[in-house]
Amino acid sequence: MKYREQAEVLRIAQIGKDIFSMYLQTEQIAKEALPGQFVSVYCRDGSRLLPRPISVCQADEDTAILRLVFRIAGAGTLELSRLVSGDRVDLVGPLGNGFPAERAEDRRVLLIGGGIGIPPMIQLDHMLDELGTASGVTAVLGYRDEVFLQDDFSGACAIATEDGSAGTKGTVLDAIREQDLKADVIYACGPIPMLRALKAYAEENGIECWLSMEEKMACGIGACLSCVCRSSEVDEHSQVHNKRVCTEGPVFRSTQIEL
Amino acid sequence: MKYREQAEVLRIAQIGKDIFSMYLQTEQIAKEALPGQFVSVYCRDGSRLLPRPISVCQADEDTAILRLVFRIAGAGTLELSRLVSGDRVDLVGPLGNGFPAERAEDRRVLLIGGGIGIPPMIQLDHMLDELGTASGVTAVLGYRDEVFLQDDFSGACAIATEDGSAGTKGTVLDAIREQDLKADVIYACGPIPMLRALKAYAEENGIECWLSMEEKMACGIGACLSCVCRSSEVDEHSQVHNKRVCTEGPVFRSTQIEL
Amino acid sequence: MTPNLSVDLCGVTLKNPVMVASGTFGSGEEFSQFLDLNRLGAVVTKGVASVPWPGNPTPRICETPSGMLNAIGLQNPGYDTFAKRDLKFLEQFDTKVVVNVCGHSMEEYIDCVEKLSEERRADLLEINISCPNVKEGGIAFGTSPKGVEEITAAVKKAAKQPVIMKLSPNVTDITEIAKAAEAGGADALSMINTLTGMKIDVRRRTFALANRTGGLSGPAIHPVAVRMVWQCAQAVKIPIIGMGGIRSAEDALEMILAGATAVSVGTANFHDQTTTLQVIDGIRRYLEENRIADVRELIGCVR
Amino acid sequence: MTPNLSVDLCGVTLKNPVMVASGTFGSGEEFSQFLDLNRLGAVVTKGVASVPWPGNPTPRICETPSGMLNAIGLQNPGYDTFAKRDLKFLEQFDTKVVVNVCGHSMEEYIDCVEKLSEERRADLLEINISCPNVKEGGIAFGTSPKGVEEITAAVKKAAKQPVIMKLSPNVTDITEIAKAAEAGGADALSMINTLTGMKIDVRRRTFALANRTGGLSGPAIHPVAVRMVWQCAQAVKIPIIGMGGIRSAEDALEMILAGATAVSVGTANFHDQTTTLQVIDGIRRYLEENRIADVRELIGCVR
Ligand SMILES: Cc1cc2nc3c(=O)[nH]c(=O)nc-3n(C[C@H](O)[C@H](O)[C@H](O)COP(=O)(O)OP(=O)(O)OC[C@H]3O[C@@H](n4cnc5c(N)ncnc54)[C@H](O)[C@@H]3O)c2cc1C
Ligand SMILES: Cc1cc2nc3c(=O)[nH]c(=O)nc-3n(C[C@H](O)[C@H](O)[C@H](O)COP(=O)(O)OP(=O)(O)OC[C@H]3O[C@@H](n4cnc5c(N)ncnc54)[C@H](O)[C@@H]3O)c2cc1C
Ligand SMILES: Cc1cc2nc3c(=O)[nH]c(=O)nc-3n(C[C@H](O)[C@H](O)[C@H](O)COP(=O)(O)O)c2cc1C
Ligand SMILES: Cc1cc2nc3c(=O)[nH]c(=O)nc-3n(C[C@H](O)[C@H](O)[C@H](O)COP(=O)(O)O)c2cc1C
Ligand code: FES
Ligand code: FES
Repeated sequence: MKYREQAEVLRIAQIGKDIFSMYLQTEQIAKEALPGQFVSVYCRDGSRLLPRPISVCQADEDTAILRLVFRIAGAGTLELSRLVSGDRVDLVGPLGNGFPAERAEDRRVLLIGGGIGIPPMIQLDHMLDELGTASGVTAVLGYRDEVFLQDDFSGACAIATEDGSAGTKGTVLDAIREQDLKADVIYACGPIPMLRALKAYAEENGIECWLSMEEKMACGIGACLSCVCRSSEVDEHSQVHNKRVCTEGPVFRSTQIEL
Repeated sequence: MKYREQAEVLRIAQIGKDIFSMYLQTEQIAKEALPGQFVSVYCRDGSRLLPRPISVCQADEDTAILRLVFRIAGAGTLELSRLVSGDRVDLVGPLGNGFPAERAEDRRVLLIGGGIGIPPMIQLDHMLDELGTASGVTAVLGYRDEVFLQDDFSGACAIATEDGSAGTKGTVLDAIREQDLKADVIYACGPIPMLRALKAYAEENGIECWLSMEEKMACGIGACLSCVCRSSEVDEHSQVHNKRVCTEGPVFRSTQIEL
Repeated sequence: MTPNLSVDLCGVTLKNPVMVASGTFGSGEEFSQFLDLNRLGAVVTKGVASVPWPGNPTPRICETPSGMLNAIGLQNPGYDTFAKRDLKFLEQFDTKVVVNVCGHSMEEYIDCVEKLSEERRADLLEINISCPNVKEGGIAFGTSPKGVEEITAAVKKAAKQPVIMKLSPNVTDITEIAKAAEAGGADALSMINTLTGMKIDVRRRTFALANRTGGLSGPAIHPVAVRMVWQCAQAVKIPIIGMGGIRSAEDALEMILAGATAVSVGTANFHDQTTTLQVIDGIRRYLEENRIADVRELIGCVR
Repeated sequence: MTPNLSVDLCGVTLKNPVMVASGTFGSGEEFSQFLDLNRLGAVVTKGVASVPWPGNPTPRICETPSGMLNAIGLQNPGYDTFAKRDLKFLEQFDTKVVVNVCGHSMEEYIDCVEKLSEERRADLLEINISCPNVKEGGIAFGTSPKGVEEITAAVKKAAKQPVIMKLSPNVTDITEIAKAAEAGGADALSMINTLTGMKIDVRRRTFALANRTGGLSGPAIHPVAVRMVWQCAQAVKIPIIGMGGIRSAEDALEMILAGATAVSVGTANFHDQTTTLQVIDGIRRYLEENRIADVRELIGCVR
């Protein structure tokens, strides 16, 4: 089910340069949100109509508390960063498909997050940790410079920074190679160049790979066809080579899509 | 001088149905604001660009605290009503000419306010009270039903209500007639029908009459020619029969304008 | 006294004058999780062509002040899937169905309209002649009176259902276009489609949309839409469906007072999925508060 | 390295590309209390005619989502007062002066332009052919290519200063109009004037503006303006002054990247009197951050 709710801001804190972590009291959304799903966050300013899609970072089934982590990218996220405890914010969610956690069973897993693509990997990490069915889970986190959120993962993380200020100097793939990390399945979220490199890496090495995509959204629920990405095969819903990121995605098997 | 300032909301309270009283800490505006002048209040919501002109209700020369009293008339004043202490609000002012208090010297004065036209009469009342040069000042306040702000005047007020729930049943003119109030000079602010009736009454009875006008404003400072009213003579600035309410007004001698 | 909200649109009775704008509501399925489609005057479907269209590359949309640009490029699954899946889905609801039709050429429009003529689940047809991707030397059918009259007449000949022509606002004189559609036999007009606009991404120094230009919609364009509805209401006798930036009952009432028989809510659905219901409830409240027995008394009453 | 901000507009050097839009800034006096006019690329004055005009009845304006409608009706004090008072006032500033000219008829335009031709304080003339109140059977000069070419040629003959033609966006194909102005000899184009719109006061069931229709301006129309500037930049060789909804350096840069040599800030002046200065500072910052030595490198670089 998808819900439209007015969630209350419980607390909000800056956790990095332009990066904010916000806890929201929802009614149903956090009870049902799966790792890799997202919510549409609406601005209060009347000149900004479209939703801001933000990934679920953590969602507590019992308390219905939702955690979002976001970077100030423009006027809308700037507005969100100025919310204070007690404010209310319109949300629609949970949206999209989420990562298929069941594919981790008995397999070596890499959770790969790049920059503001890291937040959704946290809920997946926690879920895999609870399930305990994977044969090893390693998070690989890529940053430009400043490291954030690595303590929110259940185990130690491999780190890569572009400027070399922490961990491997370079990309997440450099970290994977440097630490010789092996995987049977990869789950990843991050910027397009990272996803493109991972797709190539996974397909060359015969690794099953799940990528979370981004696209501009107007409806967020599958009605407007704004948010498509190119699919390898004709998509059943669209009858053309397009899949809706908000509905068939945001998570796709790397072989399903063209990047 | 006119100033653009970010004023801090000191306190805000509802004082009647849809009517709010707000105290703002200004830097210069309240130091220089005269009775009958107004300020342009800007909305924060990015979809509302134009200023909301609001009359100075009280202005403390020493503390630079400005009091505004406003009625929720639409989205902009609704937004203002939701401000809380500590919020900041963009103001430009003081604007317009204000009431010529010096015309009260040695004369019997009526201060006439109708509905949300009452707030500016308070500062004028206080000023005349301080000056002490008038030979008697009576405030006549007209309401639809609920009475507000009458305790803010320095003396007793004559009251008229449309529904008869307080004071004279009827208009301010009914109250003037009922109480047989005499005047040599009238200062008034309120809805157009009231101003029109007062203009006729004053001119018939040879009373000097100053009316505060309203018109939609875009610039508030005299540049855009949005806010004109019809003048009896060719206006010097416009070279036609138009006067700018924001600049030559909002206060006009009743004989200067057509209503 | 409960006021009457129902209106007649070319012989089809709508339970209220509030519909959705084509392309902003899919065929209703996605929105049915947020609102009861039975409450709508009509569902207007996303534009459909006789065969599937892939649409434009992404980014297809961007936000603008109180509005948005879109260049979806009329992606659609083609008539067959549309009929089997979307029209079938809509069958279960007690509302009217307006099928929006698009085409690259006269023949494609006619082909699709002919297919639809056997389709009893389509109550009305809305012909989108304001899409920028049609032949005829780059000028859309929708911007020359002659083109509009021709295509209207051709569609009318092929159609069994009443035909609504959807007009482009990107013209010097909308009344000429409206009169041409009326002359061609249109049963009603939908206006307005989007205003052509552009956004440039200053940081990347390129176009914000892959298609460069896109259609501007949302509250930003409401004043232009009201003006055009009002102008055309004075110029033609056929009913007008008003749209463009409607996001509240007040916005809808502006359209109705200007002369619209019905209204469509588009972009505002993206901001709040239940906008249509708020508009319907708000119109009812307005009628009650003003003691107006019938919404039809308001149509075109501001002249 | 301080980047160069100055641009050349028909042989007149502006210290930076930021001007104000006619009618939103008076002749600068009122705004001079809030900002230093010396910092502006140019002051563009409110439209002036040879004799005083009373303008329209009130209400003359209303607010709309991210914009406003105006129907001032070109109230102006007439040429003589304008020259004696407004041009005299502007003399003291180190900025360029663009005089915006309006008229009801060809003769009135020419009359005013002739008077101005002796006026050395007017650096450039901007001819407003997009105002709705002119003769010629109700169609403004500005919406037919033939009309535009004729009036441009006539004005050029009478003018001593470079002539900027100010175009209306209410046309099917703005490039045709731009080419007609170029063919008539225009030295530059200003675009866009306002989009015709209407607001209805639902409570009072009447028009919000006494004039019924008005011109839509402000951020709401920015995407339409950028599109038109971009289209015309591909279609003509003369410089373009871009305006319509500019409220930030980013908005101004969009115009410049789309092909504008200079920009004008209009409605945004009402929201913040110092918008022009913020735009100038923001453009400088953008150049510095992107290590661009000269703003002229940006003109039309998005194609
Ligand atoms: C499925 C999904 C999950 C996301 N999860 C997160 C997250 O957890 N944390 C986070 O910080 N960001 C996330 N993003 C990106 C986030 O949506 C954008 O940064 C945000 O919308 C920018 O809004 P703005 O108003 O600040 O920027 P502006 O650039 O001013 O936004 C203008 C418009 O563009 C849209 N837009 C801009 N950037 C993006 C983008 N990258 N993707 C989609 N739409 C965009 C905005 O929603 C808005 O409609 C996610 C995006 C998607 C699609
Ligand atoms: C000189 C002057 C002094 C005023 N003093 C006061 C005061 O002390 N207290 C008070 O409550 N009201 C006062 N008003 C009226 C006040 O400006 C309007 O009620 C307010 O602007 C409405 O804004 P809104 O967004 O709530 O309403 P909307 O109707 O949504 O406003 C839409 C637009 O119309 C303008 N507008 C609407 N009503 C008026 C109006 N009556 N006069 C001018 N512009 C209007 C708004 O400024 C805005 O631009 C004064 C008006 C003027 C001209
Ligand atoms: C994303 C999107 C897709 C659209 N697709 C169509 C379409 O397929 N056919 C059509 O006739 N109009 C289409 N339109 C135009 C709308 O139906 C409507 O005319 C326009 O958006 C103005 O209304 P609004 O401001 O309420 O959105 C589309 C608009 C948007 C925003
Ligand atoms: C109140 C007002 C008055 C205007 N008067 C004139 C005018 O006298 N002459 C003219 O050419 N344009 C006039 N315009 C149009 C502006 O110069 C400008 O082209 C238009 O408003 C778009 O720019 P903006 O969105 O930045 O305001 C006026 C606009 C407004 C809002
Ligand atoms: S955002 Fe509308 S279909 Fe995905
Ligand atoms: S509001 Fe602009 S002149 Fe008065």
